[in-house]
Amino acid sequence: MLQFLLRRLMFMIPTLIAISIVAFVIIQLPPGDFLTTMVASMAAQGEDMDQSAMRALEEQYGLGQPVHIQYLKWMQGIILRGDFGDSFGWNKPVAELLWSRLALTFVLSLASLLFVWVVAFPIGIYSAVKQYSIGDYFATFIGFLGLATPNFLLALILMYIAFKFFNQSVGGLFSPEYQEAPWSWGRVADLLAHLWVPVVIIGTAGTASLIRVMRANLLDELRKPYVVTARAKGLPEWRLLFKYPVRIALNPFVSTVGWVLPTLVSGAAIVSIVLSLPTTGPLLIRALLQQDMYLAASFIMLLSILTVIGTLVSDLLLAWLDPRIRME
Amino acid sequence: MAVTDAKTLPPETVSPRAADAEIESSVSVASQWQLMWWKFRKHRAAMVGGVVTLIIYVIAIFVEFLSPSSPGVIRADYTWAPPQQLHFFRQTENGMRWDPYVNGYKVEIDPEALRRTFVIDEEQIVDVGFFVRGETYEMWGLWESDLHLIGSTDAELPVYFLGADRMGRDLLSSMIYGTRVSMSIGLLGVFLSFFLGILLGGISGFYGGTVDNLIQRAIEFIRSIPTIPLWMGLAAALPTDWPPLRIYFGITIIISFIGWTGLARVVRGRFLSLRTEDFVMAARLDGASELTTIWRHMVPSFFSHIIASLTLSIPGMILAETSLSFLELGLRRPVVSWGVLLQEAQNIRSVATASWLLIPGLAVLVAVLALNFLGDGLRDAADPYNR
Amino acid sequence: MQKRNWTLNPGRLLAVLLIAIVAVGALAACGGAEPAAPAEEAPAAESAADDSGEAMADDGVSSNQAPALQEMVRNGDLPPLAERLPVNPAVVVPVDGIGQYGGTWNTALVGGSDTAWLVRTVSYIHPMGWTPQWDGVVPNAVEDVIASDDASEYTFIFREGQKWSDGAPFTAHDLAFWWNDQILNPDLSPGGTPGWMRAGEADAIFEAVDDHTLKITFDAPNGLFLQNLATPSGSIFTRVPMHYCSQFHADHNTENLDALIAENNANDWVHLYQMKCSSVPGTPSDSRWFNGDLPTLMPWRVAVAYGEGSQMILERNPYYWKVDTEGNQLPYIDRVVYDILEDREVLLLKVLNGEVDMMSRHFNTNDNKAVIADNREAGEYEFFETRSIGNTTGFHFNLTHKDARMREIFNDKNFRIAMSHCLNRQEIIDVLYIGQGEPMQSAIPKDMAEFYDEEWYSLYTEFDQALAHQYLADAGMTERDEDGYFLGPDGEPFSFVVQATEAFGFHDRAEMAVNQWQACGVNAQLSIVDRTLLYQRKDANEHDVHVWGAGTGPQIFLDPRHFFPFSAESTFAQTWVTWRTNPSGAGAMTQPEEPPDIVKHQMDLYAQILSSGDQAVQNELMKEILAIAKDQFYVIGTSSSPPGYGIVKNNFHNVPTSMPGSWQYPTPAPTQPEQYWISGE
Amino acid sequence: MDTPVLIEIKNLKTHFFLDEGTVQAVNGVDFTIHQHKTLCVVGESGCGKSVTARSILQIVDQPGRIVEGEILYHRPDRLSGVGLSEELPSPNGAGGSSSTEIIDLAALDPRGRQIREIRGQDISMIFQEPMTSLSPIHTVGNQITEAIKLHTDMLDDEADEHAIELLRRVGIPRPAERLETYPFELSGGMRQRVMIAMALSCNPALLIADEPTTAVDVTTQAQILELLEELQDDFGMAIMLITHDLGVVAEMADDVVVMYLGQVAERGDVESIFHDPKHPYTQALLKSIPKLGVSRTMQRLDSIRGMVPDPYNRPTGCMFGPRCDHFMPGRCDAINPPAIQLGDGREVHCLLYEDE
Repeated sequence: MLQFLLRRLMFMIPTLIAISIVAFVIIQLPPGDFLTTMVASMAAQGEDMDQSAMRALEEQYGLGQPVHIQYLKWMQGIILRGDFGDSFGWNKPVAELLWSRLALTFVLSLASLLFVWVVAFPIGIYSAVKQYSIGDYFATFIGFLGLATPNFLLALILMYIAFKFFNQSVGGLFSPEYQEAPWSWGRVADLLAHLWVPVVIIGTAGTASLIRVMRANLLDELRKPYVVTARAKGLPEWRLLFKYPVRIALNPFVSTVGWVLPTLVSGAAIVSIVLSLPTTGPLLIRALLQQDMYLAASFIMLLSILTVIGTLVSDLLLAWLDPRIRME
Repeated sequence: MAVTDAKTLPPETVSPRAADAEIESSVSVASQWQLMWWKFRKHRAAMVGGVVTLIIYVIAIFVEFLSPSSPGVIRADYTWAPPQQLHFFRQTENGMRWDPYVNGYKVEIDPEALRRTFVIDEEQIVDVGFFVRGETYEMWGLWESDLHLIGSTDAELPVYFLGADRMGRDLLSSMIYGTRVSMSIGLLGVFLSFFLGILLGGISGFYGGTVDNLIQRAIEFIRSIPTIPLWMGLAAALPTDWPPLRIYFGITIIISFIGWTGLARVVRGRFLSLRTEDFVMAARLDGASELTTIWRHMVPSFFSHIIASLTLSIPGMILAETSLSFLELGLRRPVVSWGVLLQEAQNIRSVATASWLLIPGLAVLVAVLALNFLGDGLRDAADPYNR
Repeated sequence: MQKRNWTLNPGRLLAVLLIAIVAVGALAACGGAEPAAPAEEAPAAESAADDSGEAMADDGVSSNQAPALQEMVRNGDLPPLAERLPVNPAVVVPVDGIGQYGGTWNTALVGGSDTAWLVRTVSYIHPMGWTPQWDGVVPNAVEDVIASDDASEYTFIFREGQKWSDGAPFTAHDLAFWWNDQILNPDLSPGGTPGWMRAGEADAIFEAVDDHTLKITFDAPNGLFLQNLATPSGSIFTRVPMHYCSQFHADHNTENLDALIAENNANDWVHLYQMKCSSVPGTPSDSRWFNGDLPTLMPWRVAVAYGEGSQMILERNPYYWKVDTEGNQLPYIDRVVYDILEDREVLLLKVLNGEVDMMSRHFNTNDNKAVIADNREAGEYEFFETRSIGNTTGFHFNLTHKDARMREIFNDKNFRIAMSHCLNRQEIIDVLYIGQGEPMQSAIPKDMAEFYDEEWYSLYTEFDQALAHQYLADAGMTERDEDGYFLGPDGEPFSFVVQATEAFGFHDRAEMAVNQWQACGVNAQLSIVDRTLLYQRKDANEHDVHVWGAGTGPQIFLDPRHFFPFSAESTFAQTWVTWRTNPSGAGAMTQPEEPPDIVKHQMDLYAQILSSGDQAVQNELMKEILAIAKDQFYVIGTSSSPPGYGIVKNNFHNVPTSMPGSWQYPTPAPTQPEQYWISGE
Repeated sequence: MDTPVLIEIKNLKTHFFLDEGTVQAVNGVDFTIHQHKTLCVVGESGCGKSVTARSILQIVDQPGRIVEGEILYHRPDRLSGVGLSEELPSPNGAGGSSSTEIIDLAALDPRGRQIREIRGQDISMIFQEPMTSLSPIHTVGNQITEAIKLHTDMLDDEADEHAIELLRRVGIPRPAERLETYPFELSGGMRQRVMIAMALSCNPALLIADEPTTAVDVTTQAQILELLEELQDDFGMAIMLITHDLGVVAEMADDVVVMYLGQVAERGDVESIFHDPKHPYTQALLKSIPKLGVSRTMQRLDSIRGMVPDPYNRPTGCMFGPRCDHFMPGRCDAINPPAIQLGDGREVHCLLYEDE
């Protein structure tokens, strides 16, 4: 097991290097750089910038250098000093920016994950056990509905409804009075009161696919003869269901669980923008749109690393859960 | 005597066990597609989904004829005009008479709020006809026509069955035109994914070993790159001096760039399990070339599965297109897609004062739902365990 | 001998008026007649304070300051008001009346680099400022300025006793330090001095004659210097406190610089200085917003810096150096809170919900006005008007096109006239502005009586396809292809691409224009692109037709971009611009190209404006430039701008109902937000 | 000679309700299983033998269900009441006990408590595919002790002990170690032994074996069958063996039921069935077995003419009619032959014997 782990970790090194290069290349793909983007967006607002200021910034950001030099400098900073560079747009170290937003992002992601699982598992199981029943059709329909609605549209409409009919303060995760307040029970309650909207919106799409996966997996398993064996032993239906097919149907699930966190961080980006949530998603999108190089690249790195680690975690979990894999 | 007896036995007779096998095999082989069809028919939602999908694609084909006008026609006096209800019968002295019409608008300008206020004018009647002559268009770029399924009989008085957008463009026409782009993006993207997925997944699964390892690592790598940045990077990198049509293809390629990895995994899995099956072995031993083996023997054996997977990935592509549009990286006018329309409606002004502009969202919803149900039904039908 | 010159007379008049009011106020204080007498302002404030009891609370703490500050003074946390205010504080005439202290101004920023709204609201502490009416410049952060006749030497007189927000004195040495040690330091300012500070060959010389006198000497006349100081560019002067920033400067701190670098995780001292004090105006790289420790002259100082949370918060600067006409220290409002939002639609909802007190940015589009108007009662807010003058849209045909054939066609004035007549401006106005505004050429707007030219205003603006076809015939375009599009003068098919971006609805206008040109028989094609790309293509001179604003206004002297190849924003002739600004072409995206004589003559005239200190002379020269521009017809204009708008809550006072709208102004800063006030709940 | 009746099936009908129509998988079946005896059910694939077996335990797959008939279970004394908490499996079982309690299994709720208590305890079952019939992710020990713990009060240790004992009984070497292994680590034969051990864990009165040897090779098949016989001697349970292999029947059976298309064609003791088959179908089946001692060149295997009809289009009258050499037009296609008792527990469903 330990050897397996070590080997996997070894494999990760070239992957990470490749990812860092790709991350850097992705942000170089669009034409222009941070400065030209900034000048253009300033001009769009009727604002302008002095040529000397532009040159000063170019120097400050090191944008005049060749791309590979920029890349090597960036990597050097990361490896030697753990320094991911500065965000141009925020004038701050990237790490500081990310950390300041990660806590709430994780709260949101975990809440969404929890929501998705709590909703999807029972429905998925029900849907499989009662295949082609009214309930199955209904669950399927609701699930697909969540899948089919563009999230950003749903977010906007929910927000408008919250404003129009509930007179609620919109956007963000806190009411104005708690925005910058220190943590207290009141603030936690306020957070929870705001959290459900994004959680539901982010959850809908995930729930749908999870229901489908659960249902499909379980249907496969339910038809396996070992279920009949168990039934012939006199096991009660529900116990049988959970001990055998559900447990096995979870395997494909577990194999993707490692991907969930990075997906929730980046997947919620569009919704977070619409809802103006202080999470990492909007930071990422904005960094990409502004070509805020180091912020975007570090971000992509972070997400990719999370994916790679997540995959590893999944594989370990899977090996732990499924003896067939463990024995290989 | 026994010998002659034996010789007179009918040639088709075999042992009961063999007969069993034959019966089973003839049932399953002869009508695999038929069995699928039976199975599929059982799934009512899938049937409905299939029919709706069909209708949507038919609309996509006959866009020019079906839409009352072309999506780019700007009319100054009809900015943000609300939908007009279509009446089929008109009240006359002799009772109700078949004569489709809509009521016109009374328009006032509100300079402070900077808008036109529209009131449906019961007095004013705009005649609506079927198969009317209207704007000329080129059907499929082949011949010119000016026949429209439905439209105003008076060129001066346009009708807005689904209302107008901020520049007085007809939403219904825009949506119909958008159908072609959005639905074909899904289809095209899926075929690209399909091609890549089959090719690479097939190679990976068929040869195994180093090749497999290499391709698997590559897939893992691509999947570990976050989707949105990848899309954004690629979409922003499209040279924008490309004509709209080429941009459209570019975006399709980008969207399918990620989709193929999932398909490749499925295909690989199938290949791996099929590789050891007797009939493939037999084909190989027979000296069939590997490509022939793949295409003639292996692909057909899981084709139904692939079709189901494909159907299920079309909605993802449609949604991806709308997401890209949301980020202002997708298609742009003069190309009209549902994503473009949604992006234009993605603001409070539309939600608050022109909710009809959200109808394209409904179109996305219906299309995605239909395709999902269809795919779901196909998958259930193709499922070998599910006989 | 030396003559005060504030470029426009009304401004000077106002300044005189202000001084008079101060004097009256001081007199009144001495006489003890006014109830809220600003006693401390008099030189002998300390001694006089005890006598004029009305302005004091019982314990001798002045009531001409916010209650919270009174409390701090009482507790000994803060020096008395008299010690915090300059001897002669700047006096602000409130728009509607004296206000009350207290309250929070809730407003918002979108994204992480939205410093422009900060610049427009809280940081208008430039040495010079526009009058609220935008008809002249007056001293602002300095008490007075004296310009030499040839506009090459300027003497700034500083207020005695004016202080930074940490209580350190603000003196001429601060500006001298900033110029000599920051701007002229090649490590800190690799880009050199700002363009508008350049006159002649040598860099300007800053000399602190004494604490309160700064002499700036240019190598050549710099006639627009004071005006530039009033624009956002001018904010760089008064933001670097020497006593704070010198500790990060290698030339000034030889003791613990390394420790500071390490402590702040900086790479070197330059990086450290940039983090703490650097200022690239108008860019996100502006330590004013990110370094809460940086002392400031602003009415509010940063309490929660930009990017530290989901809000940016500024709190009252207890050392602010302006008072109202009754001697009450400004600002009235305690705090300014900027919600940092990610999306404009959320901002709009907050506006509708009455969560924004006063704002005129991001949400205030034409399309949104209807829904905002609908919610006025529920949201308890009203509109105020921002008068943008000038043209809504300019179609910039590329006169220096890379392709010789295109260049020839575009350069034919008849062709451009034809294009202008093809435009149905009224339809554009009806669709996009709901009938607000009138057809207008890219000319001087009516509001600027000095330069207004009636004929030019409506030149070639009537929609007349037949006339257009005549002009096309004059340009040699008579034949059409099978699609009905005119062929080029050489008989070959001719088409061009109109590029526009989605910002501010330019794409809608471009779409309409393209439709109209097509209807007119000209094969125009629409290309809607990302604005970065739009700019890149423009900068690289790779565009056919660029759609952008064509507005102009009182800033015409500072930015005559539509009237001759002035800056990179003069999109119609990028190569000529390079020839003017960067003749060697080093590092330029477009290589320079010598313009025709008439254009060179315009450039020459502008150089003369710069070297003149006389407003009358400047006006005459400008008229000459404009006359040539009218004849050259560089940019095709569309329509006059309908007014923009902002919203202000009903309990938010002293906001003018109408004000100029412009970045150069920069709306609404010159209306003095420090005198805005909020009435009770 | 006859031991007491254990299971009595009367007019059992189990139908599958599909969209395409109703499949009458079991359509009026009667037979009896006696204590300690082996009953073999033979027939071609799809004749309803498996469904009959599953019907006994009420584990027919959806959408199938028992629509008519009775399955009377004469519960032996030792099993009546709470269970077999203190009882260890005795080599001789509780032979000879008279049945006091009669339960109609067909009337029980398939998901109910009563039938669950009978499953695995009174009646247990082994299946054709030992690989897929065992959960791949649970250990052998886990799966064996599951039923023990479910039906008895044994503690974990005791259950493990018992499981080891059972594994030893079914001939698995080093049984204690095997508890911790997973099914995929065992060979096919071993797996089937595990299945048997599992089925016998609660000392059932009836073991239903649904083609237990189809998926294993010939030698293993013989071993398994031998094992079953041994265990029957030891445990004293009745065995209902479902097979299509007449050789197995000859070797194992005490009684035989021949099924065709959801109905019983003929039943009786093994001797009489083999030596004096009455039903044309039985006769045809027997002809299709290769006979030892007859020269190969002389012999060709007989086969039954035609094919099993489509389950949706069942023939009218006698199900075997269309394939029968003795088909009597006008009668066989009109009358569904009733059971005709031939004495000695023999019964045949064929109009040929109507007069007798």
